[in-house]
Amino acid sequence: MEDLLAFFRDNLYMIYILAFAVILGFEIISKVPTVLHTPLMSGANAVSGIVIIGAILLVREAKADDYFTLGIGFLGIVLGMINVMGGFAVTDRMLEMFKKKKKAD
Amino acid sequence: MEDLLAFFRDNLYMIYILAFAVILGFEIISKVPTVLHTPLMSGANAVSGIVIIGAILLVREAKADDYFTLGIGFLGIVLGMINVMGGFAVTDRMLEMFKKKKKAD
Amino acid sequence: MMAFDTIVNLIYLIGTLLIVLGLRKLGSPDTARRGNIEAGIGMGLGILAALIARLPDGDNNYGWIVGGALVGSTIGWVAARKVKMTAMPQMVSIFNGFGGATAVLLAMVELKHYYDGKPMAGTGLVVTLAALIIGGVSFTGSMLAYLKLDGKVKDKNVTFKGQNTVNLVLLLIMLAAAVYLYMQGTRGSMALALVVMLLSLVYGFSFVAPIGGADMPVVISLLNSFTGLSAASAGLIYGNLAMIVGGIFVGAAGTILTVQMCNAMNRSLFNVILGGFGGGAASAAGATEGQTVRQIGPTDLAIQLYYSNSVIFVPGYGLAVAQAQKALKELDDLLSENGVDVKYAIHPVAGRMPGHMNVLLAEADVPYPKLLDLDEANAAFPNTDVVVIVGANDVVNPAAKDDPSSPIYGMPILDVLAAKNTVVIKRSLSPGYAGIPNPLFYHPKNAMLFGDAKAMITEVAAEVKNL
Amino acid sequence: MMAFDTIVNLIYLIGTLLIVLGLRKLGSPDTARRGNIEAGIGMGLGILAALIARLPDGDNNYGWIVGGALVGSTIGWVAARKVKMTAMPQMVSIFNGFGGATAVLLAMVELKHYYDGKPMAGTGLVVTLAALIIGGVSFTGSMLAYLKLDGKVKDKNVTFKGQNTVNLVLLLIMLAAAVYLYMQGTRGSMALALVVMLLSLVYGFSFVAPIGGADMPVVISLLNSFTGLSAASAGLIYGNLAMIVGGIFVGAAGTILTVQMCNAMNRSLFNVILGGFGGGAASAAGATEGQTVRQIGPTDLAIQLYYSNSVIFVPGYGLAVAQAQKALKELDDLLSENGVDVKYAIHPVAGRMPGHMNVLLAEADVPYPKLLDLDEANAAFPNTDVVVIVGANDVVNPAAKDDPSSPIYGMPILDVLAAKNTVVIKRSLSPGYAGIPNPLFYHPKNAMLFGDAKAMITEVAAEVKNL
Ligand SMILES: NC(=O)c1ccc[n+]([C@@H]2O[C@H](COP(=O)([O-])OP(=O)(O)OC[C@H]3O[C@@H](n4cnc5c(N)ncnc54)[C@H](OP(=O)(O)O)[C@@H]3O)[C@@H](O)[C@H]2O)c1
Ligand SMILES: NC(=O)c1ccc[n+]([C@@H]2O[C@H](COP(=O)([O-])OP(=O)(O)OC[C@H]3O[C@@H](n4cnc5c(N)ncnc54)[C@H](OP(=O)(O)O)[C@@H]3O)[C@@H](O)[C@H]2O)c1
Repeated sequence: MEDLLAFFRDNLYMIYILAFAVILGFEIISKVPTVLHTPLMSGANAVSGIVIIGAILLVREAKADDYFTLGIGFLGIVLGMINVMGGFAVTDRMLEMFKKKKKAD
Repeated sequence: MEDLLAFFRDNLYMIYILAFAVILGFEIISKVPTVLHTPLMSGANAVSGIVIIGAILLVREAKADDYFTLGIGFLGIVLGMINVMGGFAVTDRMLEMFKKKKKAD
Repeated sequence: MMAFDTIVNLIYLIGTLLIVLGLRKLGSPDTARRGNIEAGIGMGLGILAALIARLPDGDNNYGWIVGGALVGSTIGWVAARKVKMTAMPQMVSIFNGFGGATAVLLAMVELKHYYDGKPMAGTGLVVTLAALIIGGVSFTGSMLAYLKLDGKVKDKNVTFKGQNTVNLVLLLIMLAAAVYLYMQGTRGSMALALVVMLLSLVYGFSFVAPIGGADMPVVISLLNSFTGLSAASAGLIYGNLAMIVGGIFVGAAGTILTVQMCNAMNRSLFNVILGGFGGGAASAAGATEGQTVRQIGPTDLAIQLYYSNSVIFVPGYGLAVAQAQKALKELDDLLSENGVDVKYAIHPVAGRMPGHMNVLLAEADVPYPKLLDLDEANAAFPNTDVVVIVGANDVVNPAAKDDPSSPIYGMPILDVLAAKNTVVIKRSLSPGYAGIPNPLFYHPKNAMLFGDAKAMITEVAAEVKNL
Repeated sequence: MMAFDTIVNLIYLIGTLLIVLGLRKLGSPDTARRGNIEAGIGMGLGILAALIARLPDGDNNYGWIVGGALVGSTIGWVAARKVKMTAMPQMVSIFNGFGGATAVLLAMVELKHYYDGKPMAGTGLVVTLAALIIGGVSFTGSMLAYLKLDGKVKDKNVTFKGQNTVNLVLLLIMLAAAVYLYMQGTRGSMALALVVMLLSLVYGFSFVAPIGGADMPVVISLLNSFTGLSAASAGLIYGNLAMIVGGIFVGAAGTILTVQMCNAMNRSLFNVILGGFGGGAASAAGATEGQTVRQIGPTDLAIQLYYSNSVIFVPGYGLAVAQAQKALKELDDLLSENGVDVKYAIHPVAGRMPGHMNVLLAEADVPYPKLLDLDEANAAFPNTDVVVIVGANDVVNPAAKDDPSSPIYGMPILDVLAAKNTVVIKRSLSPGYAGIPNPLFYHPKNAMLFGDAKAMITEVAAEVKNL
């Protein structure tokens, strides 16, 4: 209990931010038309690749001879970057399809 | 410039919170049906009475013989409370009207 | 004791979130009422937290606080319960002005303490001055909006040529004075602060003066966002997150709501603020001179309605003014009993505030399924025998569709001429809110029944009973 | 240097806001593409900030980073460009799994450092373990989802009776192991961490195993929100606001998107996760035995279409499988040239991912105004001569309307029987995704054209050309 209160005390602003991020996430997605569900899913997927930032920081903080960290970090960067780059590119391709239709409108 | 940077440094979390509050405010109101504009305006008006909190803090922080602060603070509390209480009550009355219709639906 | 502070902060947090989520629910008809209550509870939690929070010093003075709160809540509650449904916007405007006034009072006290030697944090002076001037503008602006809405002040009494230029100059002077006061720092004085306050009060008044009386709902929404911003500024003085977040949130919400309202009238916020409408009216009015108008009496209208299969009423601002909603409902009942299919066509900006007609008709117990929105109504008109327009004007003006030179061109209207017959009940041929003539009145399909909406509807109902 | 830190933080802030606003724009057709680009720029800013931020120590190792980023972006880019439009969901699933895998890798390295003696903040261990297990579940879950979607793994190969109980037990074991590791604090070991990691990988797999292959889009969205949460947990390790906010935001967005997708299919998330559909199929199938089916040949259909005034095509999953969209467009062109009014009725959950049909038809250059949504289509059917259902089944199943015992009862359907005639093109009478029989096939108004959608459409088109 004390721990929990201490956590709230130390992270009050953070908690506001998190609460708002959650509400915003819900609010922005509700009421999206069905046809856009797939691109949205794909776009959200690309954003979840933000974990790449952690991999970058990990590698930067490592000593140049810490091959374990560097190796795993490298792999993390590769995978994370696939998620980010692939995610945005594939979303863009989907939306390109939708744009085509617009023009004909 | 230095000042501005210092401000950003000291208030980073606050800025996140403000940015999110603004986006949320915009997001929540856009796409509201026209018929609800008046109750929404009225509800938002009640919420803007949150300034009452400042008046309460002002009076609580005053010395018991600081009649200037107490007097003005008292007036502030009266006016602020009219805003809050009246705002929510009037909104509720408007919405009561809408509910009636629902039942007939 | 640390734990207690944390609990207070948690109460603030929960209060703030309830306010945000409550306003969110206010945006959808099913949850609106619950949303308002939740926001109210959130506000209550915020106030509770402010009452119990530990403060560095001060004598608490709970007596003053409870006294003020009791007086304020009583006045607010009674006013809100007593006010007539049609006078709601006025009420909201007054309430909003009081919120702004509170911010002004806070700012003035803080300034006094500052000049008396109490230190302020780096940004303290900026935010105090912001609370002062934004609150001031919101206060007098709201009061004038109330007076205009209530008809106590007529547009023509507070408008003059070149007003927009004068306003701009006033705004600049006010801002310059505030900046000067800021630059002075501790060397400033209450006298100067009073000048800044007065300037903001004057500007608030002059800002609203040129705006047409019927645009007041939009203006109130804008001033409401000002009050929110002044609350947020005041919150920065006290470092109080609930005030800051709540204030900013209302500021943003009020701004976008204002824009939405303008969109619903097919006008820009800029156009509204500069006083819009009215300019081209006189010249355009000439165009209809010499055209003839067909009149109809209450008895004839009663017969016509009685033998119709389907009737649609189009209520407008005049219905609200005449308080004719109950009479209309009675006529509806009489007709329905005799097998006439009666509906109501509700234009989104009919009347003087959004949802105005829905509220009035709900008050008169008209069942919801009888109300058609713009699209439904326009789909129904072609199969309708008689459309009766009761105190409406702009919302059925075909010029919005046909005449690109009309100031309301482009506004979606109720296309009543698609029906077999139309009848307009109003007192004269004079124009409505937008100040422009209405070709519908002169259309061969249309007949006019001149008179007060309530009187005429009551007469028609009496005649129907006699049939 | 302080100033530099602040600038880095501002870059993070702007990046985060761009991501939020970008995803917001993704929610509306007009702005979707721009939104995606903005979110991408936001992500780029976040990466930039991470690259230039001042760190307490470390050798930067930019070589490794740039190398990894180049390899990763190239693979991601090429894969995204090369993948077939119909295989997009698979691709997204793989990408998502990789994000989860990154979180797992980060967590394992941090744990190693921790057990090697590097101190962690109070909540550090909790969030590291959270990143580990959530990322692990997301990784293997996404991989299995990919395999199922791609048809590489069939549902029946990975399902067995009592699976849901086994899953629950597995989940509890995984959580218990994680809690135990946490309790151990510095006395824990990499060996134990590996066990926890393996358990999460196994659970991710077993979590997805019982879920029907066609529900994978929903599952991917859910797993995507897991990846977001694992990113947020990892962000807490580094105290990085962009990761935390972005991750939480995606977590919330993914969750609600999952729920929305379920709603569009008129099912609950719970029902989807427990493996839903399929149970009642066998028994219900008996009901249609002995009923007769009217068959039609390509030539007859060609004549029927040629002499119609209005035709509506209803594409479904079978159209996607047969890759018949181009052939259908050709048939459309031939008919339109001959004065037939051709439209397409798009059910929101036709196919296997939301917007599936829109994307396919857009690929075949079908102009947007020809696509009718559910309501428009149902309004148009009564005035339509022939409705041709191409590889669709559930979305036109009248049982959803008439038969309360049907598992899809309540799902809004395309009410094709309102049209004068219907023709269904599919290979057999076998059921669609929901595994239930379709009374439409036996309806007197309906005729069946058995065969592969592409082959049949091409034949019909050829016949039309010969007329
Ligand atoms: N709803 C909103 O949110 C909102 C907000 C701001 C502005 N507006 C604007 O307000 C207008 C609303 O259109 P509307 O058609 O409802 O009203 P309107 O165009 O303002 O016309 C109202 C008509 O009612 C008649 N009237 C007044 N008192 C009457 C009485 N006692 N009995 C019978 N008739 C009476 C008047 O004609 P007589 O004098 O000849 O009787 C007048 O022409 C639009 O231009 C809209 O843009 C609406
Ligand atoms: N869109 C989404 O987001 C989504 C996501 C998950 C689940 N779902 C579900 O998927 C279903 C979609 O309905 P639907 O009507 O599109 O599809 P469906 O009900 O799955 O039916 C598809 C039909 O296509 C036929 N088919 C398969 N291959 C074919 C070929 N080569 N040529 C011709 N026909 C072929 C099959 O019959 P034969 O074998 O006899 O040919 C099958 O009955 C709904 O139940 C929906 O809830 C949709």
